[in-house]
Amino acid sequence: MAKITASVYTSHVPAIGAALDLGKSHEPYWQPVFAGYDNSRQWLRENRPDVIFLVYNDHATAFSLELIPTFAIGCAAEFKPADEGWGPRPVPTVVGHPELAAHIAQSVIQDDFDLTIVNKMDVDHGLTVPLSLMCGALDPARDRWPCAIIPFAVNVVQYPVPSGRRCFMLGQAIRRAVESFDQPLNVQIWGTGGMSHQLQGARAGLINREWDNAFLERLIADPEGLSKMPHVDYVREAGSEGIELVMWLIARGAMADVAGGPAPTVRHRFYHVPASNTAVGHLILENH
Amino acid sequence: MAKITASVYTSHVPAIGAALDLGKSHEPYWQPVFAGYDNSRQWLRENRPDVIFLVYNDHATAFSLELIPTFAIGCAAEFKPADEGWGPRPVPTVVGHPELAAHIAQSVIQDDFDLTIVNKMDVDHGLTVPLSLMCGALDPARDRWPCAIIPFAVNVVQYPVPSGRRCFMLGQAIRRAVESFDQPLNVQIWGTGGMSHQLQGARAGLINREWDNAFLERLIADPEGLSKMPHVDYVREAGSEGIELVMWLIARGAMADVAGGPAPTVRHRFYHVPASNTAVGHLILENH
Amino acid sequence: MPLHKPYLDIPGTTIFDAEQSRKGYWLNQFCMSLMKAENRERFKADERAYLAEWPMTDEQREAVLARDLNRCIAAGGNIYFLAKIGATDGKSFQYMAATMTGMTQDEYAAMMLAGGRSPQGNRVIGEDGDAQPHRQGRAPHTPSSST
Amino acid sequence: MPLHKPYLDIPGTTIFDAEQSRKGYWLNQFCMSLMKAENRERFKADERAYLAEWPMTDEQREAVLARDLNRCIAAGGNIYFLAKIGATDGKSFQYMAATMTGMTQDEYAAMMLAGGRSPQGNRVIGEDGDAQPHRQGRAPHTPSSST
Ligand SMILES: [Fe+3]
Ligand SMILES: [Fe+3]
Repeated sequence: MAKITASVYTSHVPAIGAALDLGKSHEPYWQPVFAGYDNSRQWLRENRPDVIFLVYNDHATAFSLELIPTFAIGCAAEFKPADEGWGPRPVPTVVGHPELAAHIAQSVIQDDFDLTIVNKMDVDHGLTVPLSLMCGALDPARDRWPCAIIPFAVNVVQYPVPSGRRCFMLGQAIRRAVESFDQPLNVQIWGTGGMSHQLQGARAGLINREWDNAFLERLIADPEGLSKMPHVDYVREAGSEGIELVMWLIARGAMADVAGGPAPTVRHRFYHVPASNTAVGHLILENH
Repeated sequence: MAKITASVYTSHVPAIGAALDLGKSHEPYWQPVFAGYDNSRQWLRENRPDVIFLVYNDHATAFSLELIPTFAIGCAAEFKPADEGWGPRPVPTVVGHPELAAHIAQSVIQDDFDLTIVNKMDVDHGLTVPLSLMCGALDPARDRWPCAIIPFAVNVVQYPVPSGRRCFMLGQAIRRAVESFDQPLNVQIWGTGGMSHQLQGARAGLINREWDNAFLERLIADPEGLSKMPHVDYVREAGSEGIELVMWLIARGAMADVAGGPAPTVRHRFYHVPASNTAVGHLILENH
Repeated sequence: MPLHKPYLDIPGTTIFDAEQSRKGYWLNQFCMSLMKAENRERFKADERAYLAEWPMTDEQREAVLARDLNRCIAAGGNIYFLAKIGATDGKSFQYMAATMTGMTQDEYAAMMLAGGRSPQGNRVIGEDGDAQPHRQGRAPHTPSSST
Repeated sequence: MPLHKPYLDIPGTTIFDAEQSRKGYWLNQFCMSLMKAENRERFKADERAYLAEWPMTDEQREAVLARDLNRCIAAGGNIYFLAKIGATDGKSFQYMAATMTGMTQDEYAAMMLAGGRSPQGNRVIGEDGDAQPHRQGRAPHTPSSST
């Protein structure tokens, strides 16, 4: 039986990927960002899963306005890093887990989540930057990501995006799906995006350190309550792109305590401002 | 305020479209099929809506295995008849209603249905054959369909398809969405596909006249109970492609009686075997 | 995969579920490519060469070459995709359906005109309907010779 | 559209909802086309000619030519799509963000280093934060001259 052993939460700022790819991670501006993930890289080496179920959003890369899935699960054998306008990031190809992905798709659709199944998709910084933060710089040709990865893309670009509550319930359905898979896989679920940031208009550059830290607090201790927060609160308090944080609730909903198990252990917590236009938040929660 | 005034249910057998397009509708084989829609064409002329919300499934035409949305709503200004391998059907282009479609999308996503929004899509026989049956032969260049049409594509090709219950609940959400639109539009909702048929394997050609008629009966009088029927019953009793009938529950769920209003009037009912490999069923229900 | 598959006991029926879809991915995508006229031409000009361009299994390629739709389905094919092979061949859907049942097209068409195949005896494997596996080998109808 | 839009009272913020998306469809699809190198070249070679190929409004075309992202957003643009114009121009995202705020890139970067823009006074239209409409005309920072 497969099992979700831990969840990881992190921002996925594209500039972080660029800094790493251009060898700037030791510059004074970036050093504190990457330092916040030193323990996490060590932790991932020691707690290497078989599969990462990686929740992220596409940023007008794989999905244009021609077709916008609310939830899209990647069932392919591999996913190429996307060319977002400057050529693809120099990182390894993402190797999927078609069997577990198809199993989860089948299970959560039967649980009344109306997924879109995707068998061909390039993945943008939303997916690759969290991997880079947690794995460090890798050579696209020589190296590989440490395990298989199932991309799960959430629409947070065009409104209405799914509600926090919907995301939290989906996480619970994903946990049930994983636990009904009959291979003994160690699965992590990652929620990415956020924290507070606004990339548009006169309010661009908005950061809400207080709100972000309260969000981290509630995500740990009161995810059910947090899941009821309406979209407009995210936007008003954490900026128009702060809405990406609803994706963290998918990962949080998949943790054991939500289904009556023991509370997770907080293995790591980190917060930093700024990375380019964005507040960086990061959390690792372990199941027992 | 927009209002759903009626629902129409019909099979969408591709051979029916071919018969019409090749001028065979008066041949002895096809005459009884088209005769079953004579009253319906008259009814539609007398009850012309502003918009038809047309629930159908794509048959490996617009969606390959690269991407399979469970529910996809067409929000474009127009949709071209697809080339399904013999050239596009000679029928008028489908004119959409982007404003109402976007409104419905926004509303039902906020109601926890995880739609895929589609702004570019060709539509196959699943959508155009019901229109042809209800409108008769039209000239692709000179004529137009009688009103705007919002295509709503449901995955019934790759399992798991959405449950009958999910479809029935979605219909209810669509009704709420339509009724919150602030233009006085007359909207019909059509459910298409079925009835019993199996297109594959040693059991190809299966027809279950008794089951089909019981389905029509329950769709009229006990849709809530009918919506609880599991997939496997459709497949076992009505053939592997009989599963298309779950789409009828979306249209039925949008009728007034489901939300506590008066029972609909049965304006027309028709059943015929065979059209090519399929049992043809048809029903018109009117709200008051 | 421990997901419940209550449809496995239905005779002569393969449900195109996630597992079949993964198995048949390239077979079905090959079929999808036949929606384009230029691909149909290239396929017709040299079927083996065209099939070789797709990462299909040998079994899938052989099943396509033999136009054996039941084998194609067993190998992960879905009928809506496979129908595009028939369209390329200029065959009707009813012709294709007939080939899967061991009937000639005329026999199949006559069955449909007479009300279609009865579900009687064909609901569960082990009954004695005409679609049961044990009756496929010794069907009263001889298989169509035109493939 | 009577759907509740509780976000309309947030200053300096345009939510990309269904209505904006319909309005900005071709503007955003034009931006998407810049993901291909050959399209970027054609656009750079003759911006007006390239824009004329898209069924955009004149206002959308002018806003793109002026690189006025706030006008682009008002005309239905979404920042993730619009960012592809900046990428084509070889500009950083922080540069683009700055142009929408009436700050120079240096001023904007300094604000971010100092902890970012405060939500204080910027939550609801009518408060007195630096992102309020009534403070956009007379911002302490002069708008960047490089567009
Ligand atoms: Fe993001
Ligand atoms: Fe169909």
